[in-house]
Amino acid sequence: MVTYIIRRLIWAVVMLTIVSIITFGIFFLVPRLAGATSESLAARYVGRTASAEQVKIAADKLGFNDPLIVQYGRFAKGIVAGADYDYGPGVEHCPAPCFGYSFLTRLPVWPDLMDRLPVTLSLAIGAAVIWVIAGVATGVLSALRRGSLFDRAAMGVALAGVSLPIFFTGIVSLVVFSYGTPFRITAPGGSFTPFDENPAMWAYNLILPWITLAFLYAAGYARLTRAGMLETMNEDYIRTARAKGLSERRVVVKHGLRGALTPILTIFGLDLGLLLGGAVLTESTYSLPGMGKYAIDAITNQDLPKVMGVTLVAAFFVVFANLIVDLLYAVVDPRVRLG
Amino acid sequence: MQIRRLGVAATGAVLALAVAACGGGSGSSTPSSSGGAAAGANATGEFNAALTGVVNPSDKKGGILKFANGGDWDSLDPGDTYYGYSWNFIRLYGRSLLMFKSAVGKEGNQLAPDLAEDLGTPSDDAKTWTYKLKKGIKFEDGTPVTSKDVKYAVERSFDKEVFPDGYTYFNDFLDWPKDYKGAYKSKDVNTDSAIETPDDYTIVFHLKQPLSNFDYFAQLPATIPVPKDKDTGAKYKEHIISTGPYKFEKNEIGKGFTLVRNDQWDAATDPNRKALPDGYEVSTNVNADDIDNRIIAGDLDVDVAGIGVQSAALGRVLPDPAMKANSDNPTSTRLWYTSINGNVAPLDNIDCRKAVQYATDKVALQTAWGGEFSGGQIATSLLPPAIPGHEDFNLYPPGADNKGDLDKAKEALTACGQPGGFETNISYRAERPKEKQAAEALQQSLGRVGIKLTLKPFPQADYFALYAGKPGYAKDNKIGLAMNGWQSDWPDGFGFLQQIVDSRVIRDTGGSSNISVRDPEVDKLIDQAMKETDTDARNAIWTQIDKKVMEDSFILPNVWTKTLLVRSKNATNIFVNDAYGMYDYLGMGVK
Amino acid sequence: MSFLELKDLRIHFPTDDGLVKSVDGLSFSLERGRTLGIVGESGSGKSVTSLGILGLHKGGRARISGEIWLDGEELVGASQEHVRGLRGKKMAMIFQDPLSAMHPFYTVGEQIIEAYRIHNDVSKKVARKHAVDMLGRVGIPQPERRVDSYPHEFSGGMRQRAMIAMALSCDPELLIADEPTTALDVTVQAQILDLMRDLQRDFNAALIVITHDLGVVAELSDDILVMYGGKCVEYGTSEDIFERPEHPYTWGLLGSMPRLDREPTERLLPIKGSPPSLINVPSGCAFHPRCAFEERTAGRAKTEVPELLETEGGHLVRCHLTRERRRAIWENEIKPNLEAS
Amino acid sequence: MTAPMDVTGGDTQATPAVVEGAGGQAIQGRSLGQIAWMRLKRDKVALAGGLIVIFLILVAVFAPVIAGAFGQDPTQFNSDLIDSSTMAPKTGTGISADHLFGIEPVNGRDIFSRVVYGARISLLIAFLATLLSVVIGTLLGVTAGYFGGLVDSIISKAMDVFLAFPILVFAIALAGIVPDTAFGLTGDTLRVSLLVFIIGFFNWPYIGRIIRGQTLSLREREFVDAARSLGARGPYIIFRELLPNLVAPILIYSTLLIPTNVLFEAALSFLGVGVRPPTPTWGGMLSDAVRFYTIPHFMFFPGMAIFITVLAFNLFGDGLRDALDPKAR
Repeated sequence: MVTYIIRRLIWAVVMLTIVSIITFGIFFLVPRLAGATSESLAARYVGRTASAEQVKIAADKLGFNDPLIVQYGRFAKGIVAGADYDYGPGVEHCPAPCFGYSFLTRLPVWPDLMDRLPVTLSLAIGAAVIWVIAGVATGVLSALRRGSLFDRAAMGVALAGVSLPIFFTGIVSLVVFSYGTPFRITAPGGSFTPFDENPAMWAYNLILPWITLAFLYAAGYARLTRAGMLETMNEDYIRTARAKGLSERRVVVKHGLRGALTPILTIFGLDLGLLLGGAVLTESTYSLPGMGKYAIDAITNQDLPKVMGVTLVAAFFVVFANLIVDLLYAVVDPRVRLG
Repeated sequence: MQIRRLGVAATGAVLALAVAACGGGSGSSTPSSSGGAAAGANATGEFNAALTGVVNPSDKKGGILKFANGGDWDSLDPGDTYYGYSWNFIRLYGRSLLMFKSAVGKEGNQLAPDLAEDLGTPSDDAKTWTYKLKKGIKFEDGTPVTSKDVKYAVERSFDKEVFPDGYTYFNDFLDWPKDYKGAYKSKDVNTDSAIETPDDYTIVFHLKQPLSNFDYFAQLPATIPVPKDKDTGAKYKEHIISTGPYKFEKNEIGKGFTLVRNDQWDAATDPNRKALPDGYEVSTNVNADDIDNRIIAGDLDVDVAGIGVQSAALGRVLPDPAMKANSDNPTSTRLWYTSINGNVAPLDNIDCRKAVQYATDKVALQTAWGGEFSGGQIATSLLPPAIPGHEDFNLYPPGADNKGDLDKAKEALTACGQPGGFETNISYRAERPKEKQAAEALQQSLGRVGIKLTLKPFPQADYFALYAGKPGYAKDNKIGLAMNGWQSDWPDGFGFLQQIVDSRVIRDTGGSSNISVRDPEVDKLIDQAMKETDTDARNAIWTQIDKKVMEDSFILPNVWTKTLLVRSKNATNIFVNDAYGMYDYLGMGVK
Repeated sequence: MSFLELKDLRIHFPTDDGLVKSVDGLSFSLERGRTLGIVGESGSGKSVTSLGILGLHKGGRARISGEIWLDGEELVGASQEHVRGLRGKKMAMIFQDPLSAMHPFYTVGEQIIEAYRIHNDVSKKVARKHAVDMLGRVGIPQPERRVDSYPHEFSGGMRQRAMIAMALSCDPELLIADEPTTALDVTVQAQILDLMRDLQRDFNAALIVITHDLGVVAELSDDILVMYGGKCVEYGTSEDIFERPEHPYTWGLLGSMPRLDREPTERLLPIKGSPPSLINVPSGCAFHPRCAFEERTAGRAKTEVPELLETEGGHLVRCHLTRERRRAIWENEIKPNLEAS
Repeated sequence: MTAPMDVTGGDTQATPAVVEGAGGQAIQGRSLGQIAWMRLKRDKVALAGGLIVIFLILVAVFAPVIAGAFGQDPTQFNSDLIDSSTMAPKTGTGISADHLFGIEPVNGRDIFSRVVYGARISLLIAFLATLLSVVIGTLLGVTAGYFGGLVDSIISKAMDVFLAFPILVFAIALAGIVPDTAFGLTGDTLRVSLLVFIIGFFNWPYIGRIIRGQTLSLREREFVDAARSLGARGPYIIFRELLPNLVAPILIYSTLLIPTNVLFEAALSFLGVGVRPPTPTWGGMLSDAVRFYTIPHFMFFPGMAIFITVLAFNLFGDGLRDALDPKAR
């Protein structure tokens, strides 16, 4: 078990390294393919009015003329060991993990990211709680009453749910429940109150994105749970449980759900991992200042250090979530051996 | 809510009647004048009331004003900010040598001394400008403000690597030592050739060339003093040391900040600021549509960006007489225009450029920019009506209905040797939907005479530095037309025109706002205007420049911006200051 | 009245394609301590019958009619809740594939304990002790340790023993074993059959063994019921069926039965054709399309559903052939063939 | 040692599995396709989805004809129908016999023809991107599954890495920084190719994993052994023996990937990195409509277009899966 975890951790680090290399490579190469030179990249650092000479000096100082590998090495070193940054009046040490400094705000990326994290965390986890409860409950009920009116209605809604783009439902929800004064029940985002500051405001600001995001996922989970339950409830061991004289409730919950939920756990882990790296569409629809919005803003401004930072943090969550899921799986399903 | 608002409107109307007799003059009274705010007060329930008078005048202190920003400041650092609203707002926490009066309408265009005791004293043919500082002005930590702090502030703003957002007026015009690189990189360089501080309360600026209107430079936020020992360079914007009536309590870049009273601010040194509210709550990066809705609902006081309501709110406010009556529609000193790049064939031919002028459907453009209320007034030349030197002329009348004169356009095309039209690209900033709409409108209207445009969106942040504003890139990529906009840095011809028509500001490295006007004659005229000390003569030269640029057809003027502002339901002393073309943030109080 | 009596039991499933008559008028009775073997191909309705007795079709889509009497109680009309209380306690079932029939996420012990505690108000500790006892009793070595193993950690035979232990944990009076040995290899099959025989004797339960394999019932059963197309086609004592079978289908089953007393090289005699559709049951005798002797019924087999009639001493047969003709065919055509081949 | 006639070894399902081949007809002789088609024909909902899909494809193909029938061009301004103070259509929506779905605010473009033309971009990108994912995913999935060992572990790890990418962030970033002329392409062609590449390229591991799993199980089947024992080589076995048996899963997951890609394209267009204006896209229209939420018909039509398209593909895909692989439901 321990060796397995260590091996997985090493692989996680390797994977993050590969992701960072690819990301760095692409963001290094594509602008250059697009005709950017190291000077034009450096120009972003020195303001609109710099002379050609100043730009050239800056390009050298920032190392934009070095080979890709050297630049990547510097970037990687910053993450591991920190880096020094000349910000004007003096040289400042940017402690590890240093993702460099934004082209535009000239502020270090890492604290910025950590600032955005609580927003995405609140959004993702809040929504996850809703969608798991709603999705699984609906799926189970649908499976148990397969073919009933409830089942048809629920599955119809669920199919509609997975077919609706979130930026559409998001806007509609904003218009109906937030902009529209008669039904104004919530803030349209843009504002985020940390949980420890004011839990009520925290929830008030997030309720709409939660529900919209949860609707999308709940729909998918309801479909998955239903399919899983139908399959599980057809398993021989369910018949055995019934033959033992267990109450139907116990059969469903203890025997059926347990089996059906295991695969959903995997999907849940991956979904949550992806979301934690930034619910891009939800955050931009509701102007929530989370990681996803940060990513979009960084991309629009072609602020490479920010893009790198947010990509790596997002990848970290996916890799980490994968690891957790695999470990949990071994706990949940005794047939799974780690190794 | 409805009832309360009506009640307010009623009392407002009575007040307006009462003051009508003594007010009289067109915006002649200001809330800061001794007569009290009641003078010049207007009825609250009238469209455009705040353009000519103070709405809800009051001297009541206390309360918190709530501001929101759909985007974010370029920087809160006085040495690094170049947004109009930021200059309006910065007066709350920073005091520059001079300032625009916190006054209604045109009076707001007048300069008043702030740190300085009086306006500048020119000498040496307007090449040297001297200011005396008031005594008793302190930073928020109690340290007295001296002329050295002002000098340091200007010196640090020189470094555009650290402060890329700011302007370069001081860099360009002061007589800096050779190879000077700013306060950080040229630490021990003697800069007396540019700025002298003979004593703690005197500051002398030395210019390379005569400049008759240097006082406008002296109101720039870069003259807001910065204590050298508290300066953290690029990070100073996180911890700004205030000299104004308010200081930062909490500042989270990207989310917002709060201002509270600065107990070191002494009202006795400051006749311009009433400092009515107890503080300000400012949130940034807020959903812009929600800002409008909350202001309409009374949950929020000011959209700090001052660019007017979003399209959606426009559709709510204008058709509703009650809502419309609670809004103002100022014209700002901003021109939206399209640069016509003479470096890109076939636009190097003046007739081809003229064809663009004639073929343009100005009405469609106006709608694209937001219509007559939130888009603006159809522009026929560069200088906005509010700027001295503006003259009404129209060299390329686009038909009687302003929808384009296709015959003239075809004539011009024939003259240019492209009778069937030609193909070129039009760039715009991807984040600006109105620029996209305008580009689409141009694409549509020019298409009528065979001029085929391809839309090229570029990221806003690099628009001038890397794309449209970079001569090499623009030429190689055949960006013949570029959406552009300019707001006067201050209300005179220099402040409006210099940055966008002087060909000498164009650099190969990109970054200049002028991306199309290259005419040595225009450059000559600009030099002439800067030397001219007689205001009327100077303004006449600016008019001449305007005409010359239009004759060259390097710029296709679109609209002079108008914005639809909705007044806060809770604020007092609401009025539009022409210097900013938006509500004046210094005067406002809370009911 | 016998301990278990089925009277004209019908279990039908409505489907999109029509009504599936899985069990169509089945009757039989069984006493305590006796063993009944139910034999038939896939889809003959034997498993549906067993699940019907346990009441596991209740609440589903099945339409059930007829009567099931267990120890004087009618089960078809009884409430689901009541039948549930009997399941596991009064009647228990052993399933075919113990790997899929046991929950993979719970230990064998947990599953036995659960079954025991549902019907007995005892502490977990007592139940665990009982589970260990039961595992020991079905011949699982080191039951104290194995009780905490998961099903996948058992071998096939051990798993089936555990399954039996679970079924017997509440001392049931009726035990139904559905293909108890099909999933096991031959040597283990024999052990399990021995075990079941021993246990039945100890518990004095009524035992129903469901199988497609006549070899299994030969070992265990007192009586044998042959099902085809949801109906009983032949019923009799073990001796009746093996020595004096009268239904052509039974002959077919016997012909395809591998026997230890035959030479391994011998060819089996499969029944031609495939099991009948349960929706559009062939007209007349359901077996007639596959019956080699159909032409000897003078066409009756095609049109007339034969009745289940007694030939002698409780031996029932559903066939249009006359008794004499059946006997003659068996003696002259089938039996010699079986022995000779 | 079971009797030869007993093929399945038990008939214990509460739902009889023996109902196919009604009337006791032997089911042999029917291909998988025929059986699937028979099942699909019974699934009215899936058929409806399929019909809508066909309808949408026809709409996309004949967009110029359809829009032309109403005399509308998707980029034509109708400024005279716009109220120049509020930028809204003068009649509120502008819906009329000429403009079935009304007109856009600001410029008065015809929403109907823009929605119709939008189907082209949306479906074109979704189909091509799906094709790309399926080709890459199938090739790599089969290769990994068939060869196993080091090849499998490299490909599987590559899939892990791909799945760890924040794909949307990455897609936006890539779509945002590619210039307007690149790889010898320009204009819509470039943008469409780019989007196809981005969407297709990042989605292949999802298909790849499924195909790998299927291949792993197929590899153990007798017919592969048989082929191998006859001396068949890897490529032959892959193309002749494995791929034909993978047609069903490939078909199913392709059908289910298309709607995902429709949503993906819409999201990228919504975020402003899709095909350049004024070429109409549904996502782009929605993003324009956000600012005019007080004019709800503007967002309604493109929103519903996305919804109906995705829903139709999902319905059809679900039905197809049930038909081809009833156990997977």
